Amino acid sequence: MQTLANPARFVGLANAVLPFVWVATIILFAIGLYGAIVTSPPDYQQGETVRIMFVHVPAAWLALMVYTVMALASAVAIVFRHPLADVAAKTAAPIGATFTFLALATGSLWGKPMWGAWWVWDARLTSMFVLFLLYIGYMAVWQAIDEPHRAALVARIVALVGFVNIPIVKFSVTWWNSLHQPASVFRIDGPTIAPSMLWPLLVMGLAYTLLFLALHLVSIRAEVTARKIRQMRLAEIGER
Amino acid sequence: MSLILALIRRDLTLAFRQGGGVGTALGFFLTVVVLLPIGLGPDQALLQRLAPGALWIALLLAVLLSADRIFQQDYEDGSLDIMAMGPMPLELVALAKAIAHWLASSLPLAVAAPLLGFLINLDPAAILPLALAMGLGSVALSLLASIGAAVTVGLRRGGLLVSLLILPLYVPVLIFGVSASTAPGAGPDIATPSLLILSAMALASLVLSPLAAAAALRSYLK
Amino acid sequence: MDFAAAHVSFVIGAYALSAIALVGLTIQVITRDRALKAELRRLEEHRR
Amino acid sequence: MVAFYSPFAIRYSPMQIIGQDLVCERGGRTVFHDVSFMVNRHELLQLTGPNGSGKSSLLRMIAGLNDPAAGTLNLDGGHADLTIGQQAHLIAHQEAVKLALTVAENLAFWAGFLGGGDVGNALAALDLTRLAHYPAGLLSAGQKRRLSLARLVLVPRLLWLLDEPTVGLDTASQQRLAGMMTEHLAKGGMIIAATHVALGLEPARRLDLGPRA
Repeated sequence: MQTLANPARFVGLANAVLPFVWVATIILFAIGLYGAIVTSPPDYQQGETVRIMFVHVPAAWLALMVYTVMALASAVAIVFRHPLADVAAKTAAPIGATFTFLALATGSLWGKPMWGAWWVWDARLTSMFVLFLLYIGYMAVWQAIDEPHRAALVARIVALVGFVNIPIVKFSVTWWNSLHQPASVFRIDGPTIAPSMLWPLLVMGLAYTLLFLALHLVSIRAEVTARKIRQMRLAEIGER
Repeated sequence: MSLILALIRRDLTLAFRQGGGVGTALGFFLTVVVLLPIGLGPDQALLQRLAPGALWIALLLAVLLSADRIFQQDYEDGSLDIMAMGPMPLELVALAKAIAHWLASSLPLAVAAPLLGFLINLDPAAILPLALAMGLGSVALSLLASIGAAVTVGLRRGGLLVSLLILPLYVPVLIFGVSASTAPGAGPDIATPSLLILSAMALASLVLSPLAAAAALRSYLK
Repeated sequence: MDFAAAHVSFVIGAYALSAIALVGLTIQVITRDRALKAELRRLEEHRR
Repeated sequence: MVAFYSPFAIRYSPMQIIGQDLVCERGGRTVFHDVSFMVNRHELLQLTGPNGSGKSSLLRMIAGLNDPAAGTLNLDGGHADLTIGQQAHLIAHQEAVKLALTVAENLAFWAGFLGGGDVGNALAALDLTRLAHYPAGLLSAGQKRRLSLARLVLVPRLLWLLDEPTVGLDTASQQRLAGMMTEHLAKGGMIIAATHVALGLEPARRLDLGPRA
């Protein structure tokens, strides 16, 4: 039977790991927020608004990382035909979409004091927006096809096609942005930030990642239960 | 090779005999181009600056609109099953149908677009670069549209989903398409490099789109 | 952090929005998991 | 392109299709399980079973359109480099007929696409010559069914997979179909037909997909 090959083993594993992941997430968030709000200094140029970086940058990292996880899971599903991989990709999408939305929202909140406009077609914000569309498109495929087996087959392709396009979009948007607008005034990336700002950023990044892991495990467990319920209902229809 | 031509020839006869295909796409394109000055106001200088971008967006939407015609009919009347059992792999069937769609609707639009440019005060010097860029870009547009068409072939109202899935993939084609259509002379020559990148994208989608489209079609044949 | 600095409302806004979104997502995921588990238990009792 | 020639050239070598404990799944539900069958040259296998028992799914599985969840399916003897689907015709409820093309154009396309065949002879075999230049859209259901069956004569293929072939056919056409099937079997071909109506010829084997004990 090609239903979920070994869900019980996975659910058991998830139940064992989850408490530790939740605790670690909460601790890391506490440390990260403390570092972000209290210890790190205001920026000589931007003042306090630089603190938005601690919620914007991790969200942007997660937005990309989660799509990569979805593409990897889809590739595993194609190669090893493992139905749990499809469930992993499907459940990761809404979480990734939330992180992308957060990256866009906090980016816009950061842009307003910086450039005086809520939305600036800065290269990173624009490619982040396209990534958001890719997430919505992927989730729409699952919505549009009611039968999970067929939806999984199609969703894998959509995830991989989207993944192949992320670098292309990134390249073309950056090039396009440099064409229409001189390099944007504000650039914070790479090791140029002071260490006192760097460690809270990394801690927040780790906290976001662990939060994703926890939410992802719980969502997969829920999806496994949902599939079992669906099969029991179908079996009842079959018997009648 | 002759099998691909047989399929393309049949699709072209079908498209022209039913007439609907080319007509609606052209009609849609014309409406979009006419709506622009109405919406943005008749200011000639503004329209001239927007003209290449606007024509590209109209082309892109028109191609997308006619995308679901690529596989829909063959899926519904069972021809796709027989083709999947034919001597030619499904990937080449997808490629042939995408090329047929390009010849039947994208190319005529790419040729008509620059000629309709005068409606929105397109700079005459930009007509040739625009035609060249659109000719190349329309290949990528049709091929990418074939992925969307394949992904939504079995769905009742897949039209909306096609645009949602395919528009992000159109972003690079639009960016380099528009920059390849700028008239020479103004500013540094960005037309030729963009044209090269555009043709690179067209070639890449020539190879990759049939793979994705065939995989999606197989999941619907199951 | 100096709460009287310029644009501090944007910083608070960004943190508040992030908190609402992440906590909201967590609650939604957990409640869905609990609800489905309960329904599965109900279905299993019903079948026995 | 694959060198494509009439499968009957290897007329006399032994040849059979064997299905072993096939399982078909659709939408999470098991349509059928542990189905085994064998068909030799000159043999007609008749599939029976209530609606939804998976007759069409089995035919599509043999045609290679959907792969079995479990079990094996292979053709001993045919062309090594061709799949079963490439050596078979599938005539299903959907007629694969383009309404905007004429009858002759429809067949000409399939001849070109599936690898050669004489359109005139196929039209004559199904008494469609008179309608050759009519657009398929004007045909009645029965005539469209005959146009779809004309593919069997148009491109010679070893295995015929027929899903309720007699639906919509008048008695004259049913006899003509029976004649075509008998001739195909005589020439060393194989047929798997899903039907409840007597086909006018005695099936060598039967397989019932209905609920078993």
